[in-house]
Amino acid sequence: MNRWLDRGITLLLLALLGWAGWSILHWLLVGADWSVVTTNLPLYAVGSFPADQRWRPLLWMAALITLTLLTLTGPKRGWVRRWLPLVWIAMAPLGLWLLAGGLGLLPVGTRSWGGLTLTLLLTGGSGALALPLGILLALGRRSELPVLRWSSAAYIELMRAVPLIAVLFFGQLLIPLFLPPGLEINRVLRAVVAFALFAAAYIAEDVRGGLQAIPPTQREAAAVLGLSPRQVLQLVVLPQALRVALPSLTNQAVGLLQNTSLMAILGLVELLGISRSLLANPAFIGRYLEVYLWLAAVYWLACSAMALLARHLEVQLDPARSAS
Amino acid sequence: MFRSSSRVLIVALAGLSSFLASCASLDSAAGSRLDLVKARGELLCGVSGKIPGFSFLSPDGRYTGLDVDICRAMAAAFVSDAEKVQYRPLTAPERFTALRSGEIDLLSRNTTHTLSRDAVGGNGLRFGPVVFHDGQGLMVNAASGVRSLADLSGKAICVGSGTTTEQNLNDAFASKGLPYTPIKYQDLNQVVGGYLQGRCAAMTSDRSQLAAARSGFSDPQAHQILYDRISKEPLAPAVVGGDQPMGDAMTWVINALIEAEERGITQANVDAVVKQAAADPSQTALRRFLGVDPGLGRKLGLADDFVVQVIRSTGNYGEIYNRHLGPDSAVAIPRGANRLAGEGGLMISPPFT
Amino acid sequence: MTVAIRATDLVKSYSQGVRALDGVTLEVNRGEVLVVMGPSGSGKSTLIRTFNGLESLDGGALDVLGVRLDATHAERQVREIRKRVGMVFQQFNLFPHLSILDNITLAPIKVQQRAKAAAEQRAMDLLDQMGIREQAHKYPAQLSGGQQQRVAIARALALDPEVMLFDEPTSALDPERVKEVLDAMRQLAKGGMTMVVVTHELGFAREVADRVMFMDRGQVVETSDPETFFSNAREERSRRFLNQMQH
Amino acid sequence: MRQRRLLVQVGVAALLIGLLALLVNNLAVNLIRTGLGLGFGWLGRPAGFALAETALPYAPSDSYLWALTIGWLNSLKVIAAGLVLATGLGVAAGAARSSNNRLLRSLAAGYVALIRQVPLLLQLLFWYFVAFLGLPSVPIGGLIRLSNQGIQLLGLNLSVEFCAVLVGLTVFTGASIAEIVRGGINAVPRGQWEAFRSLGLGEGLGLRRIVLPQALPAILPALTSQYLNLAKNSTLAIAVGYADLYAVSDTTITQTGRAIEGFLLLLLSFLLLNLLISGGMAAFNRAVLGRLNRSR
Repeated sequence: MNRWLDRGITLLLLALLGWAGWSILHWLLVGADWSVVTTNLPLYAVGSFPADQRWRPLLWMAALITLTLLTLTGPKRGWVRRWLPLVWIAMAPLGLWLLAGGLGLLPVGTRSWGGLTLTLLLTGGSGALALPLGILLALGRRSELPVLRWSSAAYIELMRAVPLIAVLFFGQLLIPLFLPPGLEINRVLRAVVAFALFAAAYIAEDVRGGLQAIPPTQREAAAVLGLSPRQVLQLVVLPQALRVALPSLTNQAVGLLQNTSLMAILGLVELLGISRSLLANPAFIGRYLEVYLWLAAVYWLACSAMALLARHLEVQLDPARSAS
Repeated sequence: MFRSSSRVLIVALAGLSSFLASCASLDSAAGSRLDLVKARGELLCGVSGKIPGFSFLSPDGRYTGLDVDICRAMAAAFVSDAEKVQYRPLTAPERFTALRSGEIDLLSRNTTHTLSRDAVGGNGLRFGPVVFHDGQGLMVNAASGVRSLADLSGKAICVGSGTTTEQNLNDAFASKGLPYTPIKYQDLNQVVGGYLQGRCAAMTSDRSQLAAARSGFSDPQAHQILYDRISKEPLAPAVVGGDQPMGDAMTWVINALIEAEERGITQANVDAVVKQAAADPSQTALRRFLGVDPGLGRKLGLADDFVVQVIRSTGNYGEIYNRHLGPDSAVAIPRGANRLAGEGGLMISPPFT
Repeated sequence: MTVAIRATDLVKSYSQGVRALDGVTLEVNRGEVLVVMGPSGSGKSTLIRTFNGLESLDGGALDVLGVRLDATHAERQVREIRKRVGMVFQQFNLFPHLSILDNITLAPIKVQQRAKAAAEQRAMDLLDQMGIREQAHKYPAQLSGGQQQRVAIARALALDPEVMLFDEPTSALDPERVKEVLDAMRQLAKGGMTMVVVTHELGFAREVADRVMFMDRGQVVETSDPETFFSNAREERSRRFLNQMQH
Repeated sequence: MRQRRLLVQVGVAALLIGLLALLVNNLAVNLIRTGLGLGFGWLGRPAGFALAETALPYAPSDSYLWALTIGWLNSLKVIAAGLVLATGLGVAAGAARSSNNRLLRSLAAGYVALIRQVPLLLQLLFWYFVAFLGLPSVPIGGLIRLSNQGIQLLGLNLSVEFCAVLVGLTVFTGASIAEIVRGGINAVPRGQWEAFRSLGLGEGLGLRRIVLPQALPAILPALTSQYLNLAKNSTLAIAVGYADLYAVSDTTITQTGRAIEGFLLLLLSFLLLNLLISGGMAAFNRAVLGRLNRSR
């Protein structure tokens, strides 16, 4: 490329950036009215959780943030590193206990869950369900048994053909029609199940890609050592396949977090839903830009933190690194 | 190679199906929803959550508004505790499915009582007495010069989708042969947004909602609600049709709120009135109403003193109205047709005998 | 005799401070064939890649056909040189999605704005010259390595370059294919083309080269005529290298 | 061994069928209980609601079926335009990421990093309520007119709802496509860059004629799934008042109470849409790969 053209583009871009930067800064400092954000901070965080119990979801989120920072800074002490994965796994039951109550805490119904807490819970819950289901579907799709193969493939392809919002609509409004009368599945749980059923199909394809990347010689090598087919799968094939699939699984996880916002259309008061409720308060009508920017920042941070954590995990699992 | 995985799959499937295996049959549907609510000790109440004055989230995280107080009155009557309500924010399109699927026990969400929603051949709901007489109107920018429906010919009009509002709008314009462009949003909040940003020449909704929305504008005087009323909108709570115990209980809780106002029984004086009625055997009607003389509540499957429970928690209809829509509230709407029948309005309760 | 390429004190370092070129100075005359030899990693490929600007310089200066290249040269000079200097790579680098004919005519049509018919005519002549005329409408993957490399030579020649650079043109070939490529290069040399050739083919160097330059660790160890170099190299390092190559 | 395999399969099949039967039974019971049957007769009844955008003539007195068709066409319109624009934006941004200009490169990287970490729904709401409804009324030249009522472009009249959905989908999908294009470009051997440079071809020309065509086989499958994503994501149009298929289905389901039937129709329409897109891409893929295979 011509050097003058290059300089011209640079100058033009700089001018544009400068102008945009100045206008944004001016608006941020002078034009914007941030009261819609500042007055309602607890609501964004925990939704309509009873005011005297708000410390519970807040505590959970604080623990999550601490754990994220701790993991990312890469503690030097061996025992901390050994315990980190266990602590991460323990976060899920801890969160459920803190939110739902019981065992000494005042019970709080899922209908009071909301805001960022609900967003994180939906993401974590559906991810935890979708991963094993996705792995099963991937294995099913590569099975030698035609019935298994066809049914897995049919499920995966059907799910991948449907818009997520239709699946969620199904989960919220039609699942009750398929259940025996009297059997009620909790609304949040239904959302989690619908998300998991949807995400599993995508995860299955990522895992299948990982499985395909493992050369057949690996299986043969493991089999001649006398390992049973299950052991070959569990000890040799799956660990490698999952590591190969990890980057795309990360994308799925971030996608899952973002897509929880769709529940706002269906009336769940997660982060975006609670914001739309707040915008109905006469005091805050019309403050879209402030609210949306604030939400974008929160989502951006949460998604970036998740991506960083996953990158961290990739490095941890890299065989070249663990060998050294 | 993956025989082991197939075994895992089978186990998983078996688990799932056993979970669902409580095979459905028609018999299990016999009980009333009211019994279910009482057994559960909690009412699942569908609200909008996004309508100023009727139901929205206040900064302390609680739902408030007229629709919400109806839920609380029901809970006070059904399970003797107005706080035992789980609110379920619903969008307009999903509200009836939520009711039908058992997701909620009772719908208190600015819902207009219409024939097709009521009839067995339609949505098959059972509506309670009207809790708010509304009518659909149009709001325009005062400076726009629009004074009647005809001035809006060919213009864009912001409307909430999937509601009677949308159908009424169509009926009003079609009957006059006027063309228009509907810009449909999911909830009132967005309708207001579209209108304020100038997407539409007018926004349409129930006049109460127009007034509520306008009260939040930075310059309320700049907007005018047109004289044309394009529909009547009696808003009422609803339950699934064919469930008489539930429907009756709902109906008479609302009636009790109105009756209490007629009798001047308020949240503040209800305990005193009960004491006075208990001491005065000549007040037979009052004693029946308050359950001092037992019998009425039991006929509904409720506690005999359900009226007292309700008034203690929410006050009478007039108090509820004033709290959320009265002159001192954030959303001031003149009471108009919602005054008691004796005062020139439409609110009246059948006798408690 | 005029000078085609003059290099003065060329310096090129990679990260970690490794010097690929460490003060290289040389001249290539017009019509001359210079063969560059040396162990792998000695900097010979880097050197000829600086001649057409594929590698940038950290120090020193180049004069290629009267155009100056140094650490701060502009893109325009590089473009100018590339139109007049052809290059053949070890891995052929044919464009797999274009037919043989399109591979050859792309640059003449797009860079030199030649008419399509004329460019194709010239391409067919070159293919003829390379002995692979009948392959014109095939795709690179359908050809043997030797044929592909001859297409690459034809592609470079289609721009009528004044200098040709060869970067180990036979290293990626099966032994039985080496000869056909070397024959094409021999013919080119006979026609008076100025050539700089990085190669390990001792026979070719002995027969075709006007001068042989030996490099090691980014430096020019010695430059001699082939006779002297192969029978009586001055430097110990050259002799050791030749010893290894011959046994 | 063989018998056992057969047994396992029969078992799985029986389980699946049993599960399905159970669900259908429950559905039937629930439908009877609530007094609703299954049927599609309502499709012929007048819809009774108006639509803001109609590709073909439509009046509220037309049938539900016709209303749904109009919605489907509206979806198709925004999807088709989105595919074209997102591809353009994605390729440009992906190519910019291997540009020599550092500022351009980091701008493209910033665009991708920002857009991919924020939910599409939020972005759509932003484009509609903040960007497009905030537009002042300005004519640009005689050919383009911007206002928050709509955008007139060379006689083409676009509603702001359409524009917001289109821009939102384009910007969001473009970022994903940029990543795919960048990956594809990186997969092309460095030797190809050197070869076209040594022939004196410029960067732009080389990228267009040499690198991108070779990156295509690696790009196409991922591109197809992005296209499908765009099509599926177009259903979020409901959040900004664009009358797409999902929005019309939603209104229809509310008015008729026919949730199951409406949902089935929605499913079928999307299966059809998917087949259209993946079929088209498969044909394109075959054409491209065919050319490359001939060359191999």
